[in-house]
Amino acid sequence: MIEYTPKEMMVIAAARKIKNFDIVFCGTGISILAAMAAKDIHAPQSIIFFETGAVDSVLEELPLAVSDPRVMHNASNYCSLAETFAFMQNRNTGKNIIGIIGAAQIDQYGNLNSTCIGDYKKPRVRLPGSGGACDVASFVGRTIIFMKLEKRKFVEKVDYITSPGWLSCPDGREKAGLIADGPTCVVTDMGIMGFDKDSKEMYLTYFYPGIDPLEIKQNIGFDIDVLRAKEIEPPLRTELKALREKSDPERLILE
Amino acid sequence: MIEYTPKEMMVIAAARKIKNFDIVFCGTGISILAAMAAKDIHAPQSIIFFETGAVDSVLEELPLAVSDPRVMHNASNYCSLAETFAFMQNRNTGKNIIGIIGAAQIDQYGNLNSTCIGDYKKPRVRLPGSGGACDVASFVGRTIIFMKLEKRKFVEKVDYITSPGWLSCPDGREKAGLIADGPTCVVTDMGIMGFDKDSKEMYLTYFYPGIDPLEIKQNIGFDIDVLRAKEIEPPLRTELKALREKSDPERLILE
Amino acid sequence: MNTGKNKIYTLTQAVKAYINDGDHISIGGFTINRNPMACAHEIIRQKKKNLHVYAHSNGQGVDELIGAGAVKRIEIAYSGNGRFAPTCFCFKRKIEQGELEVEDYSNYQMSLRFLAGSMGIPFMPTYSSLGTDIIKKWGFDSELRNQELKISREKIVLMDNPFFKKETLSHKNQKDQLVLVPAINPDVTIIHAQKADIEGCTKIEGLAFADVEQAKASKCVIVTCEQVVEKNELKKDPGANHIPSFCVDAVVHVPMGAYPTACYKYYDYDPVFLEWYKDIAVDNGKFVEYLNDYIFGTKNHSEFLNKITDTKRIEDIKADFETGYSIGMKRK
Amino acid sequence: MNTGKNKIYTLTQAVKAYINDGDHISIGGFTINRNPMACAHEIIRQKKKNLHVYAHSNGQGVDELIGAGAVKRIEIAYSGNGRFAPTCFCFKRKIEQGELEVEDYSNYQMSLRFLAGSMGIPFMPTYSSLGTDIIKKWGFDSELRNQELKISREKIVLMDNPFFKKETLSHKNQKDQLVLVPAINPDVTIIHAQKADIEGCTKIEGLAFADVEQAKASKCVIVTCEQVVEKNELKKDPGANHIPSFCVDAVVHVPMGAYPTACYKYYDYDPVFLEWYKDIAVDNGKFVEYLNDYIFGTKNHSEFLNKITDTKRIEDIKADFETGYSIGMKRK
Repeated sequence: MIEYTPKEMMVIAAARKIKNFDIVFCGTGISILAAMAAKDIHAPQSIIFFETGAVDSVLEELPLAVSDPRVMHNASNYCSLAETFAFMQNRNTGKNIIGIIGAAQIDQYGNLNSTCIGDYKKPRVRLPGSGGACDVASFVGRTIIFMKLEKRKFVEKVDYITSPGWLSCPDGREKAGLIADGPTCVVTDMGIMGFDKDSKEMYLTYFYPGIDPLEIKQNIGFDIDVLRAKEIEPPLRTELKALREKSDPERLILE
Repeated sequence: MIEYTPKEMMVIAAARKIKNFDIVFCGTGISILAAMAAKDIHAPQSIIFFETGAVDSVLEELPLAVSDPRVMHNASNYCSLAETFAFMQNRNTGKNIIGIIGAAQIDQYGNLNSTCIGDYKKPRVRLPGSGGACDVASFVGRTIIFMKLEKRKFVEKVDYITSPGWLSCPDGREKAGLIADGPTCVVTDMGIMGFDKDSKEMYLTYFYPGIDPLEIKQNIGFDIDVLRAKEIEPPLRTELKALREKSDPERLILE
Repeated sequence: MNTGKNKIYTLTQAVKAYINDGDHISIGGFTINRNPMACAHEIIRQKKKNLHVYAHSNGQGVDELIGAGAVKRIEIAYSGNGRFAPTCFCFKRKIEQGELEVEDYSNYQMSLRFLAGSMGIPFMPTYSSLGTDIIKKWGFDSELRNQELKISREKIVLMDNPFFKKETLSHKNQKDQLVLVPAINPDVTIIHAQKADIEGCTKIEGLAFADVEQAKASKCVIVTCEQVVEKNELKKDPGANHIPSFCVDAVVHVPMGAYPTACYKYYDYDPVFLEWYKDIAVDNGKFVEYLNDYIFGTKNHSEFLNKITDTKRIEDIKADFETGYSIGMKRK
Repeated sequence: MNTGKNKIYTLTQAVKAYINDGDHISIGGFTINRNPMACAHEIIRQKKKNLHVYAHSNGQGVDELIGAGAVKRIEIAYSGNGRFAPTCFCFKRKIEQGELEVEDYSNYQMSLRFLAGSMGIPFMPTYSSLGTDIIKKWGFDSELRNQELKISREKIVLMDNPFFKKETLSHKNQKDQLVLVPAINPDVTIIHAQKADIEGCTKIEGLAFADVEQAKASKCVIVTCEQVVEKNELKKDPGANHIPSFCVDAVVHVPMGAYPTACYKYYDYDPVFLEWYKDIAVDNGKFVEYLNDYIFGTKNHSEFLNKITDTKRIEDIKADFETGYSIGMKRK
């Protein structure tokens, strides 16, 4: 039996969603690692595209921010920020882009909050703000969301919608005028959630080995269907090896 | 007495309008030569800015088009077309730009036609179209117009307004919403016209040595005031020397 | 848009695969520089018809396509070749004869239309052309605009600035009205560049004009290039690469593919051809003869070059390494 | 905008000449990269107050300005330092304490606002943020927006696409509505670059972020740079120069002017400083002590560097020539 941490499972689960030839739009942190792992494991020809404008960089060390100079090394192109986000808004290129984003709060429709906890004008906790997350969530038809599974994070109603999920009803995005589909899945440290094809409500698709779906349910602040969930395939030896030896040998993000 | 051609007088007259530190936005042909002559004569620190996006090129040979590779040599910057024109539209930079344009027809308010002679949908003569002339005339508060003085060119009403002059009345431009002043002067092969401060109607400011203002009046298809005109100072020896030996030694445009 | 990894085609294949009769195509370059001439000639050779063409200021490429009868409609800012053609000859002739429909914009407006297309938004605002006939006179009538789905329903829309704050107006206009120009999203964009790798990453040397926006705005992109280089060569200087691989569908190696227009650092425009072309292009009969002899009479660009030039001519226009053009070339 | 030919200033002079209390300033760089730190520190040293700041995703520079009490209001997309600060500490603290007014946009929206400013148009359209609180919740109220001339009257305006042609809609939305974001035209933009010449022509190595649009949109621009180089050196590669001379007002030679953030090809970010800063910035008392010791306690950036680093630390973050960062630097 192979040992692995929940974080490793989480990164590998997200990496598996990335296909060869995908263009992966990355933010800071664990999302970079998932994109790197996919490239190192099964999607060598996927292209990592940083929010800061570096396309297809050669990542010899793990960047600690999207503006880390490590993303500039041997890139294929440097784009300005305005050019970078336009590739997602443009339907010709946008349809091939997969986005990975995180947040502090999420609701059952996958709406994300990374702006503030409490009232916007007098926040109890101020968060960093959208960055590119709102843009990714607005433009990209395939978005993966990374979240630690905690009741205070999975809430009935987010305090501020920073990045649009499926909004508040099945055709919420079309009604709002958004040009692409909402999020595909939420990758957590205990399992993976999808959104129901019809209702667009979050449901549990996979739980990690050793995790009880009911435990997941208890950590979520709204009612969630866990009956359709299956156990995910644990990390393969090859996946772990690539992740540990190639993607993050210094365990800068893994720890 | 120094000998010179009307074209030489014309280029020098236009060059004199360019001040040191001006940014000179150039189109094809004689306008390039005027900008080069100004740099070679009295405005060494003016910056030539080509419509194609080359800033401050080192012109070792005269370009025969704004896209001539000669404009790319040792430029300070290459801009995309969208960036180039934006420098004029932007009021911070636009106010320091002087534009030089030409056309096939002009009216008494300095409106220019470079699109067609006759009906737009069934033109008797099709011309090349605006190019950047409409943009320059829209954005730049100081425009110099180059025209050969002919009755068929100086007309009561142009067949198509390609580039806005002062439009049809003293405050025509403000009414239309244009963001900068209309043309400064029209440099021809017989004299120079300005636009009346109040009426914005064209009047003769200078006639070239040996030219009778009445002859100019006869070559213009609308009524023009020639009473305020003075004889222009003929080309100085130094001006001619720079123009002939530095700006266009091959006489590619001068002939 | 193509995320495959080997996009090398012959020009015959690329034009066959990506350009169809009736397509809306956009052409790169500027008057006498970096026109995708080999690609234009191949379009003529394959007898493509009813093309709808978008260009800002394009000379030679557009003119030959028009002369050959491949173009039904054009939206353009300027058709001329500098000193070699104050107005392009076939363009002029076909419009005067009622054989080509034209819609006029300014150069900036066409650039903004490509930019809007590249950004995935429906229009771009500008203050250019207020008070002119570019706004008032429309080349394409409403019937065509309503019928043909790919053409914008409106040539231009005027709009009041919703952010207008009178107190801070820095310019002199009494109202704050903007000209909205519609985005262009062509079916295919054809461009010629100096270098590309097999995945499609493209590097343009010298001025890029609007080629980058044209490529990004387009559903498909065909890049012809002087050299196909290793990906790693391009990666040495990421800032110098203009078009990401995923925007490009076909990469075609065509040395001298911009001839008779210039390709910075490689060759100059050919003044001998361009002077000779004047006489050809003013006359439909002579132009047909030119097509038969040089385009239909040759299989590809290399045969075309062999037939129309000679070693001396090629040598004459060869670019100097330092300046990027042919120093002292006879241009009178 | 300045067309003079020698724009060399000391940083003390430049900040004195171009930045006034209450100015609207825009800051270049991105989180932990190429922040104009020396300039930010000099602004603090000169005790500038009531600044209105514009940034897209800026970390260290904005955070120290905020901590020092120089900033009254900020319009921003993201304030964080990657792994070193999920949310910038002073930013977080001052907002929670009601001492800083903030207006939120997305990163793309801020970029578009600078782009619109650089183009001289009042807004830019996008499809980003539809359905979100970025549209619904405004940080600045209408009173402030009406009173303060330099602030846009509206945070965002929604608009129906006037070119809408239902038949050709490629995406799934049922209406075609756009989000218009207002242009930004700051009084001053401060950026740090690798190279500039004395006339102001500026070259950025690596990613330029939105620095170019920020500079072009601004009434005045202060460029600090690692090296002041000859004009002819920059002219060898025109395509690599990002900002034309006529956009720049002051050029200041400040080696390591982005420290503790990175400057590609010159030095990496300093993980030791950034870790240390965490403890400082969470606590107002400690932050004031930091300011007294290191900013007010030094005359300029070179004294600051001498005081806060040592030879070994400088050596540790020195960039490798090939990769542009410090290979194998301890970052845990």
